[in-house]
This record gives sequence, structure tokens and C-alpha cells, in this order.
Amino acid sequence: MRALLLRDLALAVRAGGGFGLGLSFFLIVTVLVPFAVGPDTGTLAPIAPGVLWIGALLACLLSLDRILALDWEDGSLDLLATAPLPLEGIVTVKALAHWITTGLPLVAAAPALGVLLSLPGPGYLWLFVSLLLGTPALSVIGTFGAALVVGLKRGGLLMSLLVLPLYVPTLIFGAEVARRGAEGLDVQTPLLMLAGISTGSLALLPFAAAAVLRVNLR
Amino acid sequence: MSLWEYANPVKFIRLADRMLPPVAVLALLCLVVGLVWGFFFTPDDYRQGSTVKIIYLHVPSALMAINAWLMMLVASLIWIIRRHHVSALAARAAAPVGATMTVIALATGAIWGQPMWGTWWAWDPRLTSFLILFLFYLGYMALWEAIESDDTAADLTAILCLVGSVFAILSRYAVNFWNQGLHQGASLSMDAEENVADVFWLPLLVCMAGFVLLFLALVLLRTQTEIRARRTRALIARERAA
Amino acid sequence: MLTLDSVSVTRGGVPVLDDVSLALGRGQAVVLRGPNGSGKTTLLRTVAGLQPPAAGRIEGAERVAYAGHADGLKASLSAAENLRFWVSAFGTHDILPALAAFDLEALADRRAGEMSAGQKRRLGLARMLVTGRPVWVLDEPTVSLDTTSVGLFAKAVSDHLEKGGAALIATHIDLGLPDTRTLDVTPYRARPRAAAADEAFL
Amino acid sequence: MMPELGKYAGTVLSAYAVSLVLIVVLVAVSLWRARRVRAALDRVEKRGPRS
Repeated sequence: MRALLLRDLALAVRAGGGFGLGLSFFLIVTVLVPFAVGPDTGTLAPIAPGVLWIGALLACLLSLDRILALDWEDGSLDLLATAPLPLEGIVTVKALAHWITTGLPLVAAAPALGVLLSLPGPGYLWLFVSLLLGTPALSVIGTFGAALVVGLKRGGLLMSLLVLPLYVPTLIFGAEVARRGAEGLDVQTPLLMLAGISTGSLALLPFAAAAVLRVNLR
Repeated sequence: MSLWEYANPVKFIRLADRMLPPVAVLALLCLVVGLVWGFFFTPDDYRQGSTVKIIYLHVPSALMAINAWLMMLVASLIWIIRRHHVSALAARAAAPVGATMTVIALATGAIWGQPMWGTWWAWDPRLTSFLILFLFYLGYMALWEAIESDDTAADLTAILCLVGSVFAILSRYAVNFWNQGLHQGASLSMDAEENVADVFWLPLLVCMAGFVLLFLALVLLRTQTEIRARRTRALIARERAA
Repeated sequence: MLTLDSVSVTRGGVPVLDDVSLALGRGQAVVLRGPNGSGKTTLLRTVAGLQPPAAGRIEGAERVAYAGHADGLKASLSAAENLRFWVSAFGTHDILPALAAFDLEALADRRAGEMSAGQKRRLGLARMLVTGRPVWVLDEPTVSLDTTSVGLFAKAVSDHLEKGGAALIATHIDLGLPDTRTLDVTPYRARPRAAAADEAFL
Repeated sequence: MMPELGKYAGTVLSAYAVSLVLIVVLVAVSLWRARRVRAALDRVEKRGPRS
């Protein structure tokens, strides 16, 4: 298990691994927003938490097809499935690797990008916390989506269609935490809900993803 | 005679053939009676004026939008547990019907909202939930279309339906939470329990019955079609193998 | 070590082989033969546990190490890194014997993406040695191997058999292995019929 | 015969129109596909099992 995690991390940071692509995408989206809505601080500040959450979510979505598709293409998914590792564990580790290589950098970068969007002072902490709690759910849900379309030729667009509705609750509660934090309101309820969604997804979705993968491998 | 006998495709087609005419006639009857009654012979609401008549379309379609998904959920479970092909095909057959019902509920809601809220679209929690439900329908149908192998498609969509149900419920709560009290102006709603006086109830009930029967008829017809399509593919495959 | 008891296998739901029985003991090898599309790959995938048999029983599937058409190598990892990953996945320790057996020591630090097809194939086969599993299930293992490499492979297999292993190999090449039986799958070709999943609809 | 719909006439009528059109389209598509699939099946069945 640990070996698989290390391998996936190594693959992500090696040449052609796509590490940093998600982060760059996040940066570009954030830079584009003021061009679209205007440079006025009064316009940008209220939408900053939401824009950053959407940016992080899309950056996450963009890198989902790498989770399983590459292993499928070169045949190592078959070999992994015949190795003495439970498939549930394999998908969990892959989701974890995706989170470390994509989610975590986004979490770290978000406060810096908050500056670009004039995020109000107290928002930085809560933006950070909400993304830290929410991005694992995005990775796990995304792994389930990636498992659904793994055998399909042009699965990318379909996967977006399948995954985005599943992202709705995470986005709502996550962005709500960030927004309330920025406005200095009480964040407890959405924070708890966000944590609940993350732990719930983490506990249950690997089983669904493994079941789906078994169907796709046969 | 067990209910599971109808899991046999041939038996189901025969059953559907027998049930379809009466169900379709009843559905048409209920819809015509309910809608005519509602449209022509009910008074206007003192606050909403004649827009209250939209309720005869909005409430039943919203009801069926949710019930169709529930039916797909049950059918998916039956497929996963008992592997009855008819069940998987019934879930597939129900999806477009449910999606259409969702669109009707959304469209009538938006049209009703225009004079009431002064805008075509308000991010009212209920409307928003239906929009999300519609996205779930789209994803579900797209997955069915995308996969060539019938059994693989049935397995994957069934699991998607289960997972989707959980997330749809989560979304419902999330949306409620997200927009609590933001639309104070929207104290008017088309929520049946709150707003419907007795005079509106009876025609509404008839309309609901009509929509339920319409759904039943369409699902029977479409499941039959899916079974026939599947049988056609099976026969062609056998010819090729021979 | 590996027993197949009237196994039927399906490809995409369509039956391709019926009633295949096979017993593979210690030190034995079976070579599968048959024309393209006769179901060798499907049978091997079923034996490896990647898909369930449509009928019959397979015993000893947990002892199987499988190598398919694709080598399952990561282009950006070196040969040694690729092998080391499988060492930890299978809970064994050493990659050196595997590298030595396929004459890969000099290439240990080369990235798999920079290797030739034959070198990659050798690396993929070296993976079998690090799995530590007794039953090797190999699908066309000699594709893109030159004569010397085929010799290395044949030697690796016979060493494996000598140590009490077993092998089930789909190949067209004579490997010159001792105690080898040939199983032509052609007679087991499934009676043309519809996919099991379709039967309810016929 | 038309009931007095007042200032909301357009609203109510368009809601009914949209819904009815959608329902009719759904039913029509279902029936059309049912007929087509049934015809296709009949063709295949008439060819019969060749073996």
C-alpha cells in the first residue's frame, strides 16, 4: 500500500506526471476572474471565496482522469488487481495520492490567490480550513467517477458530467464555510457538514469505486 | 405465483401488453379530467390569482420527478441483488421520463416565479434541488448511452444510481442550508401542503393520479421497448456466433 | 498447484471456451496453443482472477502471478524502481536475481520509457520472479524478444519449474522446457451460442 | 368558454403549453421508438435462427 502511494507520488512529480498542472490551472482561473468581472475590490471581495472554491474544484476535476486511466492503458491496473492488495485499498491509496499531488497544493496556494481577489482578512484562515477539509472529498468522489469511465475511450467529458453533480454538496458547504469566514459569521454548522461529507465519502466511496472497477476489469 | 415471475422478459412483455391499454386510457382520463377541472372550474387564489392553476402541473410533475428516481433506485437495487435484467432495463426506461418530469417541474416553477417573484429564476431551495436532480438524470442517462456492453452498463449505472441517491439527498440538505431565508420576498410558494385550500385539492389529486398513471404507462412501454431492443441485439449476436 | 475443473470462459459475455479441465502440478508447465481469437487470453485472464469463470471451478488462483500483453511498466520510472514497486506490492525482498535472470543489471537505472520493446518485455517478465508466486500465467511472453532473450526466458521458466513452480504459457514458440504438455484449446471451442447475459432474452 | 385568467393569462397558458408539449413529445418519442424497435425485432425474428 505504502509502495503504491510512493509510486503514484513519484510518477506524479516525474516528467510528464502532470504535477503542477492543476495548480497552474487554478492560478489562471483566478487571474481570469477579475478580467471578467472588473478590477473593483468591492466586486471581487464578496465573490472571492466562491471563485477560489470553484477554481480549486475545477483544477481537481481536470486531473481526475490521470488517477486510473494511465494505469489502465499500460496494463498495470490488471497487474495491480492480481497483486495481493485489496482493490478497495488500491482506490483509496490512489485517491490519497491524487489529493497529495493535487488537492494539497491547491489548499496551500489558495490563500495566496486570495490576495489577488482581495479576500477579506478573516477569510484566509477559513478558506484554508474549508479547502483542507473539502478537497479529500473531491479526490475520493473523483476517484469513483474515474473508476466509472476507466474503460471508455473518451471518458473525460462524461466523467465531468457524472462527477460534477456529486460535487454539489461539498462545494456548497465548503464555499459556505469560506464565505461565512470571510464575513466574520459563525462557521460551525457548514464546517461540521463539510467534515461529515469528507469522512463519509472517505469511508464509503472506496467500496463503490472498487465495485465499479471490478465490473470494468472483467 | 410470485411477483418475480415478471422478471422474465417474455412474461413482462405479455404483462405490459395486457396492462398498457387500460393504464394508458386511465392516465389520459385522469389527466384530462384533472387538468380541465383545475383549469376551468377552480377559483383563483386570493394572493396568487390565476397562477394557482399552474399547481396542477407543477406539483404532480415534481412528485413524479422524485418518485421516478426512487423507482430507479429500487430497480437498481433489485438488479444488483437479484440480477433480473428486466429490473435494470426498467430503471433505464424510467430515466428519461423522470428527467422530463423534472424539466416540467422546473419550467412551470420558473414560469410561475416570473410574476410572483418578479424573476424567471430564483435560487429557491426547491427549484435548485430539482435542477441538481436534473443533472443527476443527465449523468445517469449519459452513462447508459456510453457503455456498449449491456450488463456492464447495467452494473455501473446501478452503482451510480445508489451513490447518486445519497449525494442527491445530501444536496437537498445542502441547498436548504445554503439558501435559508435569503428570499424573504418569496413567502409565496407552490408548496402543496401550505397553500392549497380544499377547493384545489380534489382536482390536484386527480392530476397526481394522472401523472402517476402516465409514468406507469410510459415505463411499461419503454421497458418493453428496451427488452425488445435487447432481444434484437441478442438474436443478432447469436446469428453472428453461429 | 492449479486446477481447472470444467471451466467455461466468456469474452464480452460471449462464451469462447467450454469445459476446460487442467491440472498443473509442481514442476510442470503447460503450453496453450490455438489460433488467434480462440480464447487463450480470455482463459489466462480468468485463471488470473481478473474475470470470473462462467462455469466450473478454478483452484489455486491465489498462487498465480500473471503477465498479459501489456508490460504494465511506468515509463518515467527506472527498471529497478518498477521492479521494486512490485517487490513491495507482493511482499518479497530482492530484485537482483530478477534483474540478473533477464540480463537487465546494466539497465537497472534506465527509465522504462527509454528502453526498447524487447528490453521492456524482459523487464515485464522479470516482474514474475519478484512476485514470489509459484504459478506463472504468461500470455505470449516471447513477443518482441530476440533469440538470446527467448533463451533467457526459457531458462528462467525451467529454473522456476525446478524449484517446484508451475507455469501456464500461451505461446507459439517451442521453449524446449522439460516436462511440458501442450494444450490445444481449439477442441474446447464453445458451442456457438449467445452470451449468458443474453440468454434470458432468447 | 375560456376562464378569466386576468393579468396572469400569459403565465398560466405558457405553463400549460410548455408542460403539455413536453409530455406529448415524451409520449411521441416513446411510441416512435417502441414501434421502430418492434419492427427491427420482427425483422430479425423473421429471418429466424439460421442454424
